[in-house]
Amino acid sequence: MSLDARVRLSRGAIDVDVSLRAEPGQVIGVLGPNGGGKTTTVLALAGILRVAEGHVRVDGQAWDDGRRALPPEQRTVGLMLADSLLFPHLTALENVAYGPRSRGVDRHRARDRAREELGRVDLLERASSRPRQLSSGQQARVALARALATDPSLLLLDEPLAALDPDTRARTRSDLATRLTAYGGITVLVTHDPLDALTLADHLVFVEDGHVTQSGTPAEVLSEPRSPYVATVVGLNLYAGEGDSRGHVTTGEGGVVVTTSPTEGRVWATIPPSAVSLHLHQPEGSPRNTWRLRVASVTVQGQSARVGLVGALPVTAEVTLESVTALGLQVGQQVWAAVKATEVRTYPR
Amino acid sequence: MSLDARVRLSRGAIDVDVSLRAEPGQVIGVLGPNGGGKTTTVLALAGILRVAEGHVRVDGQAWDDGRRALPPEQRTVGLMLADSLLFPHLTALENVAYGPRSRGVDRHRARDRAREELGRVDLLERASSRPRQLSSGQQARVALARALATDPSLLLLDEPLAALDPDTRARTRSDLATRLTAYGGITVLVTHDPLDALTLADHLVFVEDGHVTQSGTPAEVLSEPRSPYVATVVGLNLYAGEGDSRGHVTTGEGGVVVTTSPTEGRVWATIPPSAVSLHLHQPEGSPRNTWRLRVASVTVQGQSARVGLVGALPVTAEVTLESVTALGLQVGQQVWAAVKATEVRTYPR
Amino acid sequence: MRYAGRWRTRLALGVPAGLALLLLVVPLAALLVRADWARIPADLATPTVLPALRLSLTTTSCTAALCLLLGTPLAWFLARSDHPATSWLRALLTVPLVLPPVVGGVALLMAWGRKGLLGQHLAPFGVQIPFTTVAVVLAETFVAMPYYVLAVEGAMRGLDARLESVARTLGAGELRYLRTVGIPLVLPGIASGLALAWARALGEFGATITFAGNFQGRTQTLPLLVYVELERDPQVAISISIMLLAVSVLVLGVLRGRWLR
Amino acid sequence: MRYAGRWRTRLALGVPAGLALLLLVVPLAALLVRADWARIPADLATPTVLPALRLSLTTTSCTAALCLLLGTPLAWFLARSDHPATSWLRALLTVPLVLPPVVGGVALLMAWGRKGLLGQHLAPFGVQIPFTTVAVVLAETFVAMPYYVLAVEGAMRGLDARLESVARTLGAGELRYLRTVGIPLVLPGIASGLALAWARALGEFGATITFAGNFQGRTQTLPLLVYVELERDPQVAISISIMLLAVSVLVLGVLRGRWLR
Amino acid sequence: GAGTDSTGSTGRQGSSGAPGAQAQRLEGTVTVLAAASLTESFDRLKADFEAANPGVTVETSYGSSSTLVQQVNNGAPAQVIALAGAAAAEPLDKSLVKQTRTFATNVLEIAVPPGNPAGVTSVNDLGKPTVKVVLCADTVPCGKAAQATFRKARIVPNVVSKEVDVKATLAKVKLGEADAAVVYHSDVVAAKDAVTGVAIQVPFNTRLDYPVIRLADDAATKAFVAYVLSAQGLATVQSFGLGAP
Ligand SMILES: Nc1ncnc2c1ncn2[C@@H]1O[C@H](COP(=O)(O)OP(=O)(O)OP(=O)(O)O)[C@@H](O)[C@H]1O
Ligand SMILES: Nc1ncnc2c1ncn2[C@@H]1O[C@H](COP(=O)(O)OP(=O)(O)OP(=O)(O)O)[C@@H](O)[C@H]1O
Ligand SMILES: [Mg+2]
Ligand SMILES: [Mg+2]
Repeated sequence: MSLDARVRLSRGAIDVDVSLRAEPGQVIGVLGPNGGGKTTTVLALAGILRVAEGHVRVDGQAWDDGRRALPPEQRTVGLMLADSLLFPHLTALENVAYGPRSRGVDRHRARDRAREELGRVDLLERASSRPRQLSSGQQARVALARALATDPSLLLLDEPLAALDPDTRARTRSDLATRLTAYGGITVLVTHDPLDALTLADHLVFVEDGHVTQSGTPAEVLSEPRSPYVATVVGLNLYAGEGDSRGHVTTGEGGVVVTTSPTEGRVWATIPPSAVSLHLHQPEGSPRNTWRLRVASVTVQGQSARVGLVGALPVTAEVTLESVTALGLQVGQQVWAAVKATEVRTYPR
Repeated sequence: MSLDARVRLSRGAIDVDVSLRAEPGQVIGVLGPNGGGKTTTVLALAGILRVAEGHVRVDGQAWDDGRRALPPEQRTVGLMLADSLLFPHLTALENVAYGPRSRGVDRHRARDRAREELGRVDLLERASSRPRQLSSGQQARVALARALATDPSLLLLDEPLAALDPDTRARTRSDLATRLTAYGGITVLVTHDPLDALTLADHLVFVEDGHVTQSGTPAEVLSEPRSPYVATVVGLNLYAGEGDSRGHVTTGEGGVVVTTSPTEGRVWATIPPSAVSLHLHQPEGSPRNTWRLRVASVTVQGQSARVGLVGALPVTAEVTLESVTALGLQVGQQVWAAVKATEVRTYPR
Repeated sequence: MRYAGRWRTRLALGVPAGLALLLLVVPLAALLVRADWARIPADLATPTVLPALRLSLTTTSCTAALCLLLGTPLAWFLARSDHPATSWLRALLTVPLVLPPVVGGVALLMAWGRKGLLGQHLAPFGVQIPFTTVAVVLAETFVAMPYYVLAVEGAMRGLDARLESVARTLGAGELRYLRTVGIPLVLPGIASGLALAWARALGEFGATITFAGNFQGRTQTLPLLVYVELERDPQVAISISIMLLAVSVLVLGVLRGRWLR
Repeated sequence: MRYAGRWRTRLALGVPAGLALLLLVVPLAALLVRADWARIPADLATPTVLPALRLSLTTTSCTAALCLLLGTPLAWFLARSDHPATSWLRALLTVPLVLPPVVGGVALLMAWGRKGLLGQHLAPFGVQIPFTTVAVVLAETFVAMPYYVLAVEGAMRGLDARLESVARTLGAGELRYLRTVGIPLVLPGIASGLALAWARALGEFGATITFAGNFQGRTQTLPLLVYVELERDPQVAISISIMLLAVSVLVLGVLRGRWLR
Repeated sequence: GAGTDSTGSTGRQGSSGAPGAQAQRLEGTVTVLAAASLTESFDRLKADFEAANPGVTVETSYGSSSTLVQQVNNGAPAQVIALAGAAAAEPLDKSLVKQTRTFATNVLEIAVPPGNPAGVTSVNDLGKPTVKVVLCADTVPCGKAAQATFRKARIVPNVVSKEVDVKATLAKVKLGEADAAVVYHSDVVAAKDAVTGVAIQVPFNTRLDYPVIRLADDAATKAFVAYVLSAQGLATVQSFGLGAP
């Protein structure tokens, strides 16, 4: 079972052109800003939308070649959308048993299977509730169970964990991880949660404005983001610039970043927020990057704080709460930011 | 404007009994497992459900006293549910302008206001789209703008950020923070994201199974969780036990935790996952807590890994990726976990 | 979720609703008030009444069944088509409502009669439709089915298309989706469509009399009997009408009360 | 989202749908085939036709307006009530469909006539309803409004109640919610209800001739003219019927095509 | 609506104030309800009468006799009612009736489709089982009369339907569904080429009287009824296939 798809179609304001490729057992994490075309891609894979051009091939079989398309019920696909879309007149159990029943499993075994799946999302005791009697998170869990109950060769999950509480989410995430490694199908997982993507996916695809802006393993993406959006997701400061042989990178806005690992030509440069130190006066000593910037925002996050800085370069710094207090950081204040040249990574654009 | 509410009603399988109290300008974060009664509480505050017993008083005015209840349109309340529930026949702009229009603002000013709100959620260019033409995240942003456009004295947000991508979420979160500090109303924010709760709320309320299990400032909750669920959310290992004067805490399952800050009687004990070190052989030296445990799960998360351990005590450890490789950690393996007694906090149950 | 309404709202909605009810209910009330109740039992004991009642109930049941079996698929096609011709087809379906019933009967004769468009091909096989109970059912179906189809189509258009998408990814073909999700979800629409169609069929007069004739026990339904009795003794006709009303209110009240909510 | 259906599915749904269409369309086709097309222009030039057409269009428009103004609130009350009596009230509303039209006319006379339940109180003020154009509208409303109310009620029951909740937290009272959200969302239901009611009113015959009489230019609508012409010259009656059909198909086709989708 | 009422009452007042009103110029509105089979004859009577009396408007409404009687009984504002058959007047509220006169008669006739496919030449042919006969219902005058005829002729026809009115009965013959129908002579005349008439011998036939009933006493109404009963009026009626009273 392998997936080879190129989805081209236009949808509302944007033209979507997304290629996906996966080997059996792989989990593809699809990320991207709202309205980028992630759901559109998923719907095309499921056969609910048809590709205008391109193709969807699973295991060599053409599900859609731009001219003829298999209807969804002839694709072995499992779908869970962000809206849980349970059948309102069926109980939770009947909802989950619907897939196996439709695929010819007898009533008894379908119900057993449904009970098993409901158990896995911890909802066995609500088996005979109707969707309207369930909370949103419970509904999402039933929808997930329903999508998993047909053992699809292509499992499409569109923000499956968004409505779950952290506890259930953690459990579902690890259960999902177990299930996904256990079965040979391919999973396409659309998510906004980097943690989901990083822990569940073998391969990440970033879709922005209908196009793939970056794809690769989580490690590749974490170390070398290639779009500002990806950088936000992985939590790095990212700059597009021109690098010279001395290790100077000049960004579009005129800022200069110095690195000890020079790359020449059009480059990306990254700085981890935790590598940024803040000072009230221009720091003396080793850091070769020092900029005078203005504090735009301070967000406390657990034991540390993220400080948004603007000026010649926009920089996000991550500092301890003590630093915030010690520096008396306030929005609008001028501070010096310093980064050691060894912390700056560059790679070709 | 102050809020004083006690919501008692029974809903499906559970009986809800939640008290909330807030002063002007406060943001109450409501957290809890799926199906706990958070949405139910919010609906009762909005006047969509009526309390069976108890009361809802805002600014001394009785919105509901268990007998007579003001209809929602006579409460100055803003509501955003997890389903965005936009009016499908109206454009995004008209959706947002609906509230001001209904409250008597003239068409022109209502639209200006709507444009302003749409701008804040970065959707001005989709102002004339209908909901079905928007992605789920875009819909959520419009719904948020709609709820904010009426300047309600009580703003009820039920998982407002769940459908947003991280970038938009971060921006919306900080925008929300700015807006919420700027206006004198009270906000009730239901969320599953601890980060949202910690960064936006002044006061956290945990609702489990219809009842408040803990409430307090974020700092209080972070340092002294009082239920297993709260501990999961704030990311601590939590044990209920009996403490003696020597600093020994005996947990229900028979495990013993040693602390340097003894509390006598029924106590809670917490251990930060990052304080747990793992060893292949019984460690010598200072740590006074050592347990032989079995690895139940390993989850990689960025540069670190969370290791779930079971045995005399269930423990979650957070270790670096290098440790995982060095120890060759695998599920099922036996390891020693060590925690310094200074890292264990205890406080009365 | 029900709200305490405000006075002004109650008035603004209640007054027109009350007027509507008045327009519909006052004539019925008048009929009941003016009826000679003492005579009703005797009037209903007339030997012609029972066969007509029986015939009315059988033929309208057949009509309802035909609507359900044939009309539901038609409604489905109409609901899911977005071809521009659909709205014309839909308009065409309302024609039997517009046609003066007698003309409708004539049209039916022209179609199914001995020399009719289709009837002339049936006659050689000894199949003769006019003047039979089948003709009554055909006439009733002709006037009643449009109500059913239009009501059900409306309900089907209201279905969330995404539910079908989900059902199909779960392996359900169109038929299975319809059977297990589509139809159960429009059951209220189907029930109200059936009620409309059944009631219309029960009251059907013009097309039946023209197409099927008026033969006791074979084609004389209650409305035909009412008409005939109107010539002879209007009081009897009114008594029978009141029974007709009672039957319909009873059947609809009981069935809908049971099936809906 | 439309799917390529499978052969078996097409057949299983297409055959009954086709049969339904056959039952409805063949009689109309027969009427058209058998009509004497050459004569139609001359038949329609009869001086009685134009006033009847005009009267039919005015009275049915009035009826449609009454349905809209009075029937919509009634439908709303029915839709949101979950009182057990509602299903009986709903059953009561279907009575005008069941009542043989002539009896309906008699009932209307008993209500609004000079000696009627209400009419006797109106008569002293010089208000006389029978035999006037108002009577035509009343008769048409009596038979047509139930269709409207039931169709719209069904559509209103399908509304997502949570949208009302949201609208109300935004400050909209029940009336404003209805005007700005409820009604716009059931517009398809309202349109199809109006189409049903209008078509039924256009074809109304029995109650009208009984309650309003058959006066040229005042109460003689097209179906009444058809009745009279059937006596005099059936061909003319059929020509007029065909015009009636054409008018209804045209009006419904154009209006629905414009308003729906 | 108000127009009918006010002019009608004016007419009534006029008559009570001036007994010898015929000589004067008549004014007012006369509302006439007539059986549907009288449509053409009363349209002509109306036109002629209005031409002779420019101040009078005659308003005619045609319907089935039973409908007309219901209307009058329930207080519909009518001044004259003309029915097909005296029996139809039975349910009429007698307190409303000012005067009843017979203005025309009718006799039964057999109607057969053009070409007479079943070869019906007399009443006796209706006794053949191969001939499909439609009749009016037993409660309707033409049905009652037909039954009487068969009794007198001692035949039992193959009746396939008993229609509620003459129109429905004739329609069956016109469309060829039935081989013969027993209707009135005037109906056969009115149907023109669509059917052929076969006379029924006098001994078996039954005569039907057409009453014109006056429900008001005003001058215009009296004048209209008098005109119907005048020689000119009767001639007009007879020109449409009805017989002399
Ligand atoms: N039915 C539709 N008609 C027209 N345009 C649409 C429709 N559905 C979506 N769009 C538009 O297509 C684009 C892609 O939408 P899509 O739902 O694929 O985004 P997404 O990546 O899933 O976003 P999100 O993260 O918010 O769910 C968006 O700009 C959206 O506004
Ligand atoms: N309409 C209803 N009828 C009956 N029971 C209901 C209904 N809605 C919710 N419930 C039940 O009431 C309980 C509380 O539901 P509620 O929606 O308040 O939970 P929640 O805390 O918002 O959960 P989540 O985080 O999943 O949104 C749940 O057990 C749910 O199953
Ligand atoms: Mg999406
Ligand atoms: Mg909830």
